[in-house]
Amino acid sequence: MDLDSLYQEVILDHYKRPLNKKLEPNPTVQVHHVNTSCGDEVTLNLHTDGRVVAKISWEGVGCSISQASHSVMSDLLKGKSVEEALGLVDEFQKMLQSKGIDAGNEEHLQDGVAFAGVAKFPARVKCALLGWMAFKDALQQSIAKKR
Amino acid sequence: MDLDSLYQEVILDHYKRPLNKKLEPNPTVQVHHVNTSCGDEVTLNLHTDGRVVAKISWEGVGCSISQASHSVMSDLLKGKSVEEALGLVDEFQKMLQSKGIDAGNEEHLQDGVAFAGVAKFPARVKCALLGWMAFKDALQQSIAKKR
Amino acid sequence: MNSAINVEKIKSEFPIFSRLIRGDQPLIYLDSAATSQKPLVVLDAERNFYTKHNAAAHRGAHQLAEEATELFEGARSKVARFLNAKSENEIIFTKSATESINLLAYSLGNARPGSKFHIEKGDRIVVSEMEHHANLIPWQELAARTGAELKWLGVTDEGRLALSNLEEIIDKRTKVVALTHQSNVLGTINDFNGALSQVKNRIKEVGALFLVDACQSVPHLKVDVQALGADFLTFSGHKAVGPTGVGVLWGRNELLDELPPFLTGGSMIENVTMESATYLPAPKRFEAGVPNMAQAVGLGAAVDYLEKISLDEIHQHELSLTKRAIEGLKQIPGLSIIGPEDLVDRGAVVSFAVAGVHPHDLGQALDQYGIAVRTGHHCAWPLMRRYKVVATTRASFYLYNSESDVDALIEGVARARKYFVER
Amino acid sequence: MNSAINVEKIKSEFPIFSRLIRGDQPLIYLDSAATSQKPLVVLDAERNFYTKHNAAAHRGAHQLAEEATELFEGARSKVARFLNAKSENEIIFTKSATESINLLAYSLGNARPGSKFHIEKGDRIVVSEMEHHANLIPWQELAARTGAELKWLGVTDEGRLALSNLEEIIDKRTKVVALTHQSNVLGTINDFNGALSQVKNRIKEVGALFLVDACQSVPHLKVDVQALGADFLTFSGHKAVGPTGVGVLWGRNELLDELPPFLTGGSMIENVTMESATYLPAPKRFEAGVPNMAQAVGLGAAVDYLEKISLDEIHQHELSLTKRAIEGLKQIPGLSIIGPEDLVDRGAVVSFAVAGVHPHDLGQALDQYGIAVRTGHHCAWPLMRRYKVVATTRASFYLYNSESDVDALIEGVARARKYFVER
Ligand SMILES: Cc1ncc(COP(=O)(O)O)c(C=O)c1O
Ligand SMILES: Cc1ncc(COP(=O)(O)O)c(C=O)c1O
Repeated sequence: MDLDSLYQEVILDHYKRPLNKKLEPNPTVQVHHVNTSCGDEVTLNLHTDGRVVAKISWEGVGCSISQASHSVMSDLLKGKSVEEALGLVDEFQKMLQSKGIDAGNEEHLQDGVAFAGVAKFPARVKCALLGWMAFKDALQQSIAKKR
Repeated sequence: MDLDSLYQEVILDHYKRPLNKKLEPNPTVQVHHVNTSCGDEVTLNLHTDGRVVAKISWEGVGCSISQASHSVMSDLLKGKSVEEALGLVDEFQKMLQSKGIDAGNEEHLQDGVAFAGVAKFPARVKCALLGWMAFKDALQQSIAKKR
Repeated sequence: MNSAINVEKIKSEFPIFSRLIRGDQPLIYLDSAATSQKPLVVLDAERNFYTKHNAAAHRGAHQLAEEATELFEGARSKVARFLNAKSENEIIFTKSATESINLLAYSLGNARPGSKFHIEKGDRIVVSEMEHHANLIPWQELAARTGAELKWLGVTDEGRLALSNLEEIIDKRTKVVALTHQSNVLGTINDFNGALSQVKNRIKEVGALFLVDACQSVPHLKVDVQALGADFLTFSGHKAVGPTGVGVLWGRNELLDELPPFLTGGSMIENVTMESATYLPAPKRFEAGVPNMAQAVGLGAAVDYLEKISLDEIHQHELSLTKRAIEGLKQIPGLSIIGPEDLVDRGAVVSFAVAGVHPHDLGQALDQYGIAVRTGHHCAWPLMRRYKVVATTRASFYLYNSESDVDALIEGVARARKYFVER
Repeated sequence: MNSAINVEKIKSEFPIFSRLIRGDQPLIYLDSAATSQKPLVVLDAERNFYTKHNAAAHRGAHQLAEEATELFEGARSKVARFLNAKSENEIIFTKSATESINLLAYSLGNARPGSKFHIEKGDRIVVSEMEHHANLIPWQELAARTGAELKWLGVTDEGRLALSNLEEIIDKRTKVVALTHQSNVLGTINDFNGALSQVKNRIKEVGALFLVDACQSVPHLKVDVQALGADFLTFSGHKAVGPTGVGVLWGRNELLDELPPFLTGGSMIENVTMESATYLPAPKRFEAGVPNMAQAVGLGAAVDYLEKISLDEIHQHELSLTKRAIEGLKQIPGLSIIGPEDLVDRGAVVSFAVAGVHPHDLGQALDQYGIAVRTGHHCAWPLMRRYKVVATTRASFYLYNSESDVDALIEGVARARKYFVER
């Protein structure tokens, strides 16, 4: 396997020009997640009314995989219903934990399928998931808050 | 190496008819030593005026090697001067720690040389030394007491 | 031999049986309760790790590190399956059962006031009189450190756990009960789902934590931690045809995740500043530092090997050897068995005394005949006192022992007795 | 190559170098600071133990047990000689340096009031900002358990131990000072008999115990514990061409014999009743249970191997590789070295950052080229914060690395940088 099949064009593009990388003020919930194995960090602001994901913005340091993944995630999940968003997170997570068997559904995950190759590198799976897990955490907190 | 060269006639004789195996009352010092690796124990009563070993008597449980060794020791060192006795303990100890190279000086150690074969069995060296070390300890305590 | 175990084939898989003892005698190894021998597959698994995949697990992004991680975590999955744990996160690799028990004792000692694990004056810790020092002294020390009281269940003259004062010993104040699954001296199996179910029920009733020392059972019979119903269980790799330097602590996940750590250092932290640290969930929380990777991998191969042969077959085979041994030994004048003479709830450890022959001498004589047994207090000194012996001679059987090994033992003991008593 | 090390010959003695990486590339292993590779002689020593002499050391009277004891104790003598310890009784086998440090920390914590080792509120424990988590967190925890205060020496911008406030940090209340001998991130060697002799003098002056974490030095240069003048020293076997699952704690005999035990269990007691136990002198006091015999024997073979090649030659060889690496890497645009750039008091660990390329990505690219380096915080998170990086890329060299390995690294980093920055 050569480098390009891991670092697809899409990933490097998002890495260099990340989307939503600037914390929007007054979030419904803010979370801070750390990848304990390498120290990479992400702070994520979620704006939601509890039914629809209004906005996802973030700040953080990390490798190209993690930065690109935050970017893709923040773009893909914006505007989705809470259920849809959680479904997509699960789909993305499944793809990444498939050890490379699941190539991902491009219709659902869009740019997210570029990360299918990451699944072959167990040490990098966490990088790709960091932001998605932060989002899931934020969403669950926001739901808990609403109750 | 066959069993007989370890369990020499002399050893088995002392084992079956141990000398001085009965604690004499009113000792100068009494010590109790334990072989921690097997649980064998000896109680030794030493009678001495600080210059000559008057009497050594003992009680204890243990294997044939240890019992025979107590017996030989109590007989050999009785009546010796403190210096002589300590010298003989050292000689005996050296022989046992020689891994079988030192056959022992029969003139000095007398029946004690029967234990030369034990030196080839590291796990049994402690059995043969137990009583001798107890004696040395008792003697040193008696000297300390006198001062 | 009416068992399905093919001893000749198995012996050939253990390289050590091709060596000779005290000159030209074949090795008759009857000391597996101290440590077992190792089949070639276990040695090869370790070697394969070192020669092809060696790197620090969990710590690198390169190919070797990935492979090392996979092999190490694969070993964890194998052990989890072997014990029927709910999840591989319930398996902690330690260096030995001794470390596992100390881990638990220290970890409980580290629990601050307010924690449900906290132990203090007024609390009670319970063990039994048949414990190995490894399952006694750590609890003495914990009691001394915390001010808790150490109590113990006694043993009957037949070598069974005494239950007469069960409710008095395991009382409401009891926080931990640590009991052996099989005595390494008596051979007694404590069947907490059978004859001793009231012990387990009592422990649940008072809400104490329940640790089972399975050093002598896990290598010899099928142990299913979910069916057993304890909270923690430990065994050592080296007694289970695995390498030295590896042990296991199994614990229920919900407990492990709340227990404070024991050894601290690398690879077990969530976050750390110069002032303080927070810790990862189990099993990482309890595996500080570069782990004993090759040994864990070797243990994985060992449990695979045992499973392939079948623990049930191994246990049946050992029972038939034990029966033969007890029957044969009892014919020897002056010989008495220390431990149950029947085969109910019994493992393949047979301790005995011969009138007029000290165990050391007996062991020495047997060694001259090529037979390796253990003599001494077997790290169970209080139990020796209970039976008023200084030491015993102990033969223990495993899957590679044959009926003829047992016969050689019986003949050897008889011969040694003649040598020391009749000469 | 102007060193006396014959890398080709050495590589051929390490089986792992015959495998290929990511397809068909030779293995360029630059991660020895995490764990070293193992020569065949070490694997053979372990195998020889298992296939010919395996039995529980110290515990049996039979021939195998005698031989196992002799091999195990022989390994202790080898390590004692290797470190120039006064006696083999000063060598304690642990499972790892992490355990060794925890052993000391817990043992001190077990010392009762009145003991000279007792630590309490008002006392101080001192470490440094360049410690590996293994030499930081155990002390944090000891401080938390005892109420003592944890203080630390900082590091300079160049990556040296900062001495400006030495007397203030190591004050009269200081009971223990635990410092690394070589940083696993910066490569800095703390020469306590040279540039840092005032640190040692200050420690003696205040009468504190002095532990040296020699994980990164003992495998790479001659360490003589008597010359060093510390009280305790530790290293891990797996970083010194030895097996996983074995570490060493060296301690001055008069201290070890007075320290309370840490792990308790079999083979370390003098006497034991159900109520309490008394303990044997060191080293047995600190080696409860059936020890990691095969691993100790493997470590014995490892130190023999290193001595035969010569630690001085190894250090010289590594220095010349380090020089080449630093010079080459510095040519790469945007690359900065984290740690001393000169070769004074420096080991063969080179950490660096490349502007615009995250260490993970760099490590990944190097892996694709067959080059194994480590990326991350290297279990020294506080040090990362100090230098305001999240992670670094770290290359570390050992006796089996060649100049061409170094050149491959430099070329690989340059190529990866192009890939991520210029694409
Ligand atoms: C400086 C230093 N100290 C301590 C350790 C801990 O060693 P281990 O993980 O082998 O216990 C390491 C290596 O990981 C190290 O580099
Ligand atoms: C019942 C029992 N518990 C605990 C142990 C301790 O095991 P290890 O010495 O492997 O830590 C042993 C064996 O020595 C044992 O037989």
